[in-house]
Amino acid sequence: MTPDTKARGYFARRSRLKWWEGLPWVLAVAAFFVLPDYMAFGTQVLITIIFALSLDLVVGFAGVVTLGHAAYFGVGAYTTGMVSAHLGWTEPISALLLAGFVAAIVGFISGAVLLRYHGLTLLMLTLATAICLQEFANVNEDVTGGFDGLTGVGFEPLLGLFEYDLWGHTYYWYSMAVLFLVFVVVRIMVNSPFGMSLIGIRENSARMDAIGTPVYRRLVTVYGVSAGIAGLAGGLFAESNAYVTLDVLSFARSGTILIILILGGVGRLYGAFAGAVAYLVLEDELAKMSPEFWEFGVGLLLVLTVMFARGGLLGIFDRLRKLFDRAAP
Amino acid sequence: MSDSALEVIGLYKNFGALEVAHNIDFTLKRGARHALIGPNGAGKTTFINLITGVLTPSSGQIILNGQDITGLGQAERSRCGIARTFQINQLFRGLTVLENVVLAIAERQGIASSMFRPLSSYSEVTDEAMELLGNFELNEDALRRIDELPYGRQRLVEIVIALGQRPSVLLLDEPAAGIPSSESQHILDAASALSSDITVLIIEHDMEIVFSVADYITVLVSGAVLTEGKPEVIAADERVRAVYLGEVDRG
Amino acid sequence: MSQLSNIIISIIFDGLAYAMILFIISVGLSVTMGLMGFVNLAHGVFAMAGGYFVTSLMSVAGVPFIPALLIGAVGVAVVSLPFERFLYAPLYKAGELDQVLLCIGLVFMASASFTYVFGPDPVPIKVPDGLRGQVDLGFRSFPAYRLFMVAVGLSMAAGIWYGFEKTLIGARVRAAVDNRMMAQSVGIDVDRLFRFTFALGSGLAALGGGLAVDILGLSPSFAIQYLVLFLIVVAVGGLGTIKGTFVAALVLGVIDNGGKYLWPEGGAFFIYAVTIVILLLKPTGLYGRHG
Amino acid sequence: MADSGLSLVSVSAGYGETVALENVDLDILAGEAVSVIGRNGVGKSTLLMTIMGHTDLHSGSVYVNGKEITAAKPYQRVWNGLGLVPQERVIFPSLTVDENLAVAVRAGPWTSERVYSIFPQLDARRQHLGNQLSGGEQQMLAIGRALVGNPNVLLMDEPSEGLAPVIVEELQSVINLLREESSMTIVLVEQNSRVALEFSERCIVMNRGRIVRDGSSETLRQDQALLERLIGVDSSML
Repeated sequence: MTPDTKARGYFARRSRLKWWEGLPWVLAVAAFFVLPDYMAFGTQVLITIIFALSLDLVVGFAGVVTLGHAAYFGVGAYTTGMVSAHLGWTEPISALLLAGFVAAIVGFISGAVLLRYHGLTLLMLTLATAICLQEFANVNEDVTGGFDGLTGVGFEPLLGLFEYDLWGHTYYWYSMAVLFLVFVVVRIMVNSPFGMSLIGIRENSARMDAIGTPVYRRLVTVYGVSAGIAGLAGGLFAESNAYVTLDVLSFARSGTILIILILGGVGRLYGAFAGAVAYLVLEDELAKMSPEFWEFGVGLLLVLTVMFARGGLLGIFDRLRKLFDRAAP
Repeated sequence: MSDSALEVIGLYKNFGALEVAHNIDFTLKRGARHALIGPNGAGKTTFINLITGVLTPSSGQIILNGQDITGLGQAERSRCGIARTFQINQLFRGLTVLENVVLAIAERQGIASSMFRPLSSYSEVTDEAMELLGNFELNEDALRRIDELPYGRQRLVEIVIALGQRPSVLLLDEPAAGIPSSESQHILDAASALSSDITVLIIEHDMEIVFSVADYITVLVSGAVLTEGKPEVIAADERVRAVYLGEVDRG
Repeated sequence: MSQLSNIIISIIFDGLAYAMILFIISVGLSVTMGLMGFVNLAHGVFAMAGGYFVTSLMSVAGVPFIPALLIGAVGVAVVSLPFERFLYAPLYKAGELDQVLLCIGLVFMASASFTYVFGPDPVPIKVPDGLRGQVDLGFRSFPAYRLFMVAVGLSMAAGIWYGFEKTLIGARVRAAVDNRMMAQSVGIDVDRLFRFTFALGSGLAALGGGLAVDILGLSPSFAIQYLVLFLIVVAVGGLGTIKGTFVAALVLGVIDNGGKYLWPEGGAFFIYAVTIVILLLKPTGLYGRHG
Repeated sequence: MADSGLSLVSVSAGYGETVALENVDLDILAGEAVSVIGRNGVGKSTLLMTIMGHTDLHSGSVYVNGKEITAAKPYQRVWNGLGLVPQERVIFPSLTVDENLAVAVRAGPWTSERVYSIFPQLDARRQHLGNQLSGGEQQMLAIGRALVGNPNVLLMDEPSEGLAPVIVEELQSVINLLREESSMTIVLVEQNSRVALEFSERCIVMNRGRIVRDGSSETLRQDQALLERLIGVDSSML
């Protein structure tokens, strides 16, 4: 193959489906049969992956660091919860779409303001915005339930067919379907010219200005899309738990999802999968033994990742693979 | 359409009391190879920033191909046909050479905001990028990460990205800066080989480069145009000599 | 005295005491961030360490309050140095994301370690008898400890201001914040100066942490709980300015305190709302110069 | 190299991967004054920044008073006897005039008081902040700040740039005084060729990151055509 034809096929090769991309789905389906008692947990993992994917768009691809992404997760969760509890809007799919829509709107609006800032200022602003929302929800007790949480959330059977069963099987499949759709959309998006231009902004936004990219507009767009996806995750969270508390908007949630993404590997889509599974499984196992042990472990893992393994878990796999490639030519 | 590609009329720029551009009138003829020279602190960079829209002028007009672009932002002006290179490389360091160039081409073709079709389906973008890279004998390096290239070749990519914008006016800001003198001929050849459809404004200190590339020269001193003319006229101008020998009050 | 003015005085006074804690803890952070641009979310760990240092010295070794405070400050200052050298220094040139995550990791590890050693419950502190009860200032009486806190805070502020603005070493620090490269070109060893400032800032944080136990309480979650507050003070004040940190601590301290007093359910809203407004209008903070 | 003030041996340097100095050899005797001229962008400032340790050295070595400082950090170079008057002055804006000097003081004949005695204008503004000074005052302060470090080798980067003629003259007389009355080695980068050629017996001309001529100032002063070719806009290049 001449360099030219090789180069011409580059983007096609990059966006082509690889064999291993089927793995997460095979595993997710297998989990249903192998670990039927863990479906509620599995649902939380799937929801976390959706949330982490939404953050990856902003942090990993566009290179915008935020400490307040729980804002959009929380808006989604409260939207779904409140329409169910107050308006009797209990059809789950439309309530979920509404969550995504409202979160996207909030994302576009807040993004339009926040993304004019950079660096430490942006970090502080995203963080303060999310906490403000949380306090706002706390104060408006009559609609949000305040500190005690929003009760009376409940939904009709999915598509009118699938009742909620005790072990959360329905929601496992439902969340997997949502994740699948979100993933397909995100994957298409990052392989599109739009996705490429986000990476360009991450690598050098000054040059993007010079080549004619409306950088700000593009960032607001991806921020809004990302917020919408975070809202879907939040909506699913509210539906699967039938309960919403202030904690959906907390700084802890913003921080945790960032940690999950970093541990998995930023800017590579599957980092969200690897990070969410690894983090939640470890948390579940270790926290049972001792919460401090878990806390210390996560801390150490983060420090080590930042200092020695910038690519996260998937970055380590990459390096191992390169080692093997070199060992076996 | 008039025969001027870019016209600057009565351009002023102040930062508070500090005047960095003073009543600049400047015309870039279509197809010209025009050099902008001047001593340190003459305001060359400010002038470039005013033309490209990084800075907004305090007063004055900038007209590109007959269209008033004074009120437009940097990205909009770029889409109107002004491209620039940077004195210090501004590349997408983590990406391949091909991706660096594709970014500019995709933006120009107006497909960069398209979200739901894969980039690979726009074969015309890659084709154009490879053709451009081929013109500069960079096609073999297309899939290498840009920061693996020697600096001199990175400097060429800096120009190729700007060409990917298919500009009508190209501003080259010290294209040979930072590369060993043994390699600067490459850059000069690249600059000389540019299509005559492109109007070129080159900012350069090195007189040999200026004289070998430019057919017209503007001398900027203290934010104002000292004089302009053909190279032989500039070379013979006493005031220009004085400026370069440092014998003029530049206060 | 009317009920209203009494309340206003209480709010301002308590806010002042709170602001002093914020200032003492945050001021070192402001200077080190101004010098290195490192987003140090883990600064509160040093304050927490100071708190535990002091309470342990008092309860285990029977050291009196004031000496315990001083020993704690010096101890934490010394302990902070290897942290700077081995954990922070490698990331000075990294992006904010890496810095933030490193710090969150450190905060988690610290929180877990302190829980392991000291247990999860809040640790009490026994302040000297002379600092308990109320002190009558003529027009009304105030809690003695808070009065002490304000007095210490103001004198610390004066001392820090003097050290920063009037001494040679202070001038060197300001020179380095102004322009690192030029500071080196006049013979200042900026790295050593930075380590010194870092240790001093950690020591001050420890002192503030020790002083804060009686007002804010102390538990292993202290660093997590106040993770963002100190950073907010610094961001609102502007990096590398003592004056900015002081004003920001006052504004945020009094507002936070007043908000929580007047509107207990939603009071925390104000401090963040004010932060947002100030940063939207002045992205580099009230007195900041850096971008 | 007992009486060598400053020497560079096949030095190549730049910022990051860029090359701004190529294979520069330079030997200046202790107490000697040298001027450096050349068009802008040819590496004059980079030369001084490389001597100070602010660039990335690609190869070669640097010595001050016979002592190798190639690997030394900038502040260690100051301790070894270098002093810099940087381009565009770079006064510390939030320090007073007094403090700008105080942070740079190292033991020796030059004290703040002595600086004030040669720049009476500064004396009157001791308590003003650096950013409240005029351009000329800032330049005086920049020179004073370098002097109180009592350097053996003083590097000056275009001290007359952007200043009014009367101030330039005042500064020139002080610089000439320094050259005559002290044992300092002085390297003066200067855009004004007349000033440069009058300042020292020896003049270095740079082009494209290299030293293209190193020799007597007098010859250059006599040979206008050569001077034009080296630093001016020369028609013979056409």
